Amino acid sequence: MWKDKLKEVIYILENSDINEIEVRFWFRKIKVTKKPPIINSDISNLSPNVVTSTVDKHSAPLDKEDIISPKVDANTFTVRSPMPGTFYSSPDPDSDSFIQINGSVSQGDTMCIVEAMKIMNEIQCERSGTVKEILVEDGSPVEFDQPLFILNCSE
Amino acid sequence: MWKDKLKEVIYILENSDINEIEVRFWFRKIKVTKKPPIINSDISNLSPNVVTSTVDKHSAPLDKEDIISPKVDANTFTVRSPMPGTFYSSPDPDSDSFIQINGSVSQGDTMCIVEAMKIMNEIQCERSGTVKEILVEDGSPVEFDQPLFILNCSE
Amino acid sequence: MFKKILIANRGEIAIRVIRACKEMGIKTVAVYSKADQYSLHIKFADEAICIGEGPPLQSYLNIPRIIAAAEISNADAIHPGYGFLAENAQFSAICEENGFCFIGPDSNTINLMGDKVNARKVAEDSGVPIVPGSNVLSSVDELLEVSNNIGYPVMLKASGGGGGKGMRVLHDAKEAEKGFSIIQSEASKAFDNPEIYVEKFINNGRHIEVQVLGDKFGNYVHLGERECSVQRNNQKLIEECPSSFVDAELRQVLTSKSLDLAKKVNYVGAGTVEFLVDEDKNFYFIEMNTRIQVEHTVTEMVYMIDLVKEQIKMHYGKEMSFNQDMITSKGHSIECRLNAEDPFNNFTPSPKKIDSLNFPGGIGVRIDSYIYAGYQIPPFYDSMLGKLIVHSSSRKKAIIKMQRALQETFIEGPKTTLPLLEMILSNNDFINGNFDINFLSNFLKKMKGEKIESSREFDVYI
Amino acid sequence: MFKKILIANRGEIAIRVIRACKEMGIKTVAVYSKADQYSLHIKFADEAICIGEGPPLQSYLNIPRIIAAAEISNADAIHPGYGFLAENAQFSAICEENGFCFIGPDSNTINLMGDKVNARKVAEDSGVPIVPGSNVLSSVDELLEVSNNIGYPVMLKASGGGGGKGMRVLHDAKEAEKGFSIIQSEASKAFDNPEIYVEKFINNGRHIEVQVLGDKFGNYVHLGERECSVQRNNQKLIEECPSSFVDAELRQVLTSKSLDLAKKVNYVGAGTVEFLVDEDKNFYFIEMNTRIQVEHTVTEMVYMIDLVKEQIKMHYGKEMSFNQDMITSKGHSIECRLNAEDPFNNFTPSPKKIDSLNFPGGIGVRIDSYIYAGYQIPPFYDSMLGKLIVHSSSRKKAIIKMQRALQETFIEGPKTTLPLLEMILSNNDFINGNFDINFLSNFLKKMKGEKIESSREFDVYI
Repeated sequence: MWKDKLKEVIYILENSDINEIEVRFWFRKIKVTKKPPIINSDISNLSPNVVTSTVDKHSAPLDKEDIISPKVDANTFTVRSPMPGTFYSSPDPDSDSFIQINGSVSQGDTMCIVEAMKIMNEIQCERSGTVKEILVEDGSPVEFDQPLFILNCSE
Repeated sequence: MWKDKLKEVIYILENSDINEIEVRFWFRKIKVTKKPPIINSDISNLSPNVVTSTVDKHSAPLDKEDIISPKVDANTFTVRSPMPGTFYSSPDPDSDSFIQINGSVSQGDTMCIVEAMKIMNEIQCERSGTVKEILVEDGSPVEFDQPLFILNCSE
Repeated sequence: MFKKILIANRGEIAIRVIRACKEMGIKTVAVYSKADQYSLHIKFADEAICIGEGPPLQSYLNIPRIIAAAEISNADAIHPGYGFLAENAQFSAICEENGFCFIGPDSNTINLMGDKVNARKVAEDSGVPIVPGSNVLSSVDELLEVSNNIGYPVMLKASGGGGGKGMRVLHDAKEAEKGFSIIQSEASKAFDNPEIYVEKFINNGRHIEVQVLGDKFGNYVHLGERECSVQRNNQKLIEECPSSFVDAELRQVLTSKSLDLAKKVNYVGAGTVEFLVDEDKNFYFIEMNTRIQVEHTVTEMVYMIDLVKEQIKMHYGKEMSFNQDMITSKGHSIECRLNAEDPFNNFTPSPKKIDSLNFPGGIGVRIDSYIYAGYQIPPFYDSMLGKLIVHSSSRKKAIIKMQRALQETFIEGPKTTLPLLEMILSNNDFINGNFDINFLSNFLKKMKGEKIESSREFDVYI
Repeated sequence: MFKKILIANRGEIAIRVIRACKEMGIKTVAVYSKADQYSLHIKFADEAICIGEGPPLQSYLNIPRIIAAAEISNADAIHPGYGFLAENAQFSAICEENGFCFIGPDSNTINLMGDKVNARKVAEDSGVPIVPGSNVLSSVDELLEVSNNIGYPVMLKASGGGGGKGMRVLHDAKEAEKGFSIIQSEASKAFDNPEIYVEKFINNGRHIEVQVLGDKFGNYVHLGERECSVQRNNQKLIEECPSSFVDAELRQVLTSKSLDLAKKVNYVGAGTVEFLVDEDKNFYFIEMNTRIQVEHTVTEMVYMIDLVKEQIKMHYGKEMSFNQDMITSKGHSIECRLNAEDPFNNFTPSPKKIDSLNFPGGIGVRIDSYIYAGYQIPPFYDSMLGKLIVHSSSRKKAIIKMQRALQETFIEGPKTTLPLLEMILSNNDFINGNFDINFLSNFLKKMKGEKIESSREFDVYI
């Protein structure tokens, strides 16, 4: 989607007499710069600008979100950790995982455990759907808000 | 001229779904920002952006030039000091000034003296024309490249 | 030594602690809120764990999440910095219960010194003069009786109060009758503790505090005093070491009384005993801060001792490597706090983006900060952006150095205390050391009506 | 004291001098080229005068324009900094002729010490050991004869050379025959002085230099030595005070010989006597620098003396306020030079815009720089952007502090020496003090072929 925007901006730039266009959306910045022109007369001591055509990903505070979050569309839902702690996919090491890839889950089902301060916090499903991806390995530490699962909620 | 550009940019912004446009010319930057939108769902912790509509004059190294130089057009020529020193409008305190406002000067005429290291440097006219403005007072210090006179060279 | 310390804080103090740890070879864990994802303490720590949303209750004040972060990162100690949970007795206890060394006093000591009425008693028992006053008041009649005895004006205070909140000056019996129930209900609401007490109101003293250090073997040293009278609503703005008002005799008494108090509570780590000192050099205990303080830096410059490193060593259980005789001081140090608030508009916070920035440099200048050009100040936290600290051979030279350091400082974007600091540093009363705790409010009052010069623009920036 | 000093320089040293002046109550005049209109020295000085276009010959090396700027601003003294006109005897003379005090030695002293053959003679006359060699050579036969006597390899040098230029190592008579005319013609072209001489080539010594100060009353002190062996083509990169290689005995000899030399030429102000010291602690005079040096900062940190202020006082004609016995040193200091050049691509200059920037802070860290986020580095001048200086109680601790200071430093835009500095500061030979003047070139050779990790990205910046 942003690639289309970029093409559009490059087109506008190429058909104008200006040198650089920078467009900010809430989550992204597009900046396109032309080659420096042949400089005439008394602006000769202008230091040559860098010739770039970049898409700067770090323009809004939420950008990091883009990187952390796996690709999502309207039908998918990301389950995130509500606290930092240790992720367990099953109630104890000998049991099966709470959920399986492609298995279906209903609202209120326990999806995993996040252990924090020696307390086993059961993480319940907020939406019903099909498990598309499990993003964290059993036993690994998770941060607040870290994506754990991706559900497909289309029906 | 830049005001027209600005109006144009504001028009484009108002008729788009983007939030901010920044356009750089070689000497000037125009940046126009919309009010922050009503933020929905999980982007609520985005800190509210400042609502501005500014013309930033300090975008290119040559901007200071714009300020120092008095308004010039194709018919005018600015005589600048080739060195730092003290500006004298006449050969000695009792004499008349080398030139007068609205007086005509020819190429090679002495326009003033810039004293540096006890040497009286006669500043000669590079072009013929009419003296439109005298920008420096007798006896004042001048920097390198400081505008001294404005000539009208149209004929 | 500790292998890994989690820093339960943000901003400049988190970076301060990370610096000390790095230089001691200790690994560091930063915790951060989502609002702080572009903060430098994350970048400088060996590990960083996101613990919640921006509001402090969901992150830096959320004990379970901080403990969980310490668990998943295998930290062996937790440094609370100042503010947030630094003087929270429960947090200290929970850290210890969960097997993490709390780099601060145990919960008993925090409880003892954190409750103002308790602290008064401890001070009195240690032979430290306290402001004449009462224990917890049971009735308005008791207030009237005590006030009559010590003489108006008096100060009615919440026992659990702090930071300038929960206190009111009473000028006569009428005000006392009215004030009793108001402050009592304020105290319950603000500090969840309705206990209040009364003290003589000392109007024009100086705020002078003594830095102490204690280890687990009963060794104690002091590192002289700090002058912190330039403050507004108990928020310090400029601090110095030493105080130009304190002579050798007063210093001897203040420091030895402070050590008595530290010994009395078996204090471990870095602590500060705060005094109000009147014109005649009578001094009264105010409170003890059981943490590293913002202004610890000026003591470090003059005594050439890294207080955060010493604090970590003491809590690990090392014996102090020096005694009082080995400690020497040199010169004078001043700290100025750069806060993102508008000093000419009632100190309204200004959490804007830092558009451009220049910090001063050169010999004798120290910067403790966490901002950079391009940084967006989050709206959730303390407005302090950083501290400029200078050190020179005399107070006069330190003032001149601070003047030039302030001149070199440019912060564009937020309003800051910078122009106010410049005005104070060139004020004759300040320069002559002629001030008390009312200096700043008087200075601000006098300023009103006067035309304030707009703060400088840094037009070399693009 | 001087009322107003014009600083005939730019960059960090211009700011360094302005800082000293401000703290002494002296007004300052900055001069600048059009390429420097957004440089900080303009902003910090009381006045600023544009003197020409970017290229140095049209501005910072243009004597008439600098003198004119001093005239129109009514300065009473001119400080040349280092580089540009700092060791130009003619400039010193012209300043004095025009009634401006030149803050540096008189033209005679500069001439005497600036010409390498003259300086060798003065050193020899003062009893300072020199590298065995010749006076000015008149013929290739004389070169062959001297080289035979002192033994190959030998170094053929231009008498007017400096900064690593105009010198060549000769390994045998064949190379000597070929080299004579080449270096002679190089010398005429580069230094406008065809005089050349020959010295024994000392392959693996250390570069150690002694800081001296002299006043106009014949008082002299030294401020110990600096270790500057980490250099490339005679461009220093890392400097220390003191040298871990120099013991008390060697220090005693080096410093007293340096004072002998300073006295011999009646030296006034701040000067540096440079030595090459071999493995067996034999030492040889290289040259004397008659100016403040880039690396003066490490001496300042250890000796707690502001060298630029002292230099200004000495040239004004004040008598020195201390003697050798009053000077004490404390701890260890290291300086790292941040240059805008690509250390992994033959040190190609990289005069780009500073996109984002963070300098380190905290206790024991000093920054002497002139850049800021948004600054466009002009292509005309020296590539040094600034200096990180640390001070701690020992060399080991200073190294650890420098490591963490480098970790906190982020410069985006230009390529810089930062990643190379980090590699050296964690190199065992460097840490163990096991290096000589070939260290850096060997280090760079070894590095080639090894995969260089790309320099860090500072992704918190927007």
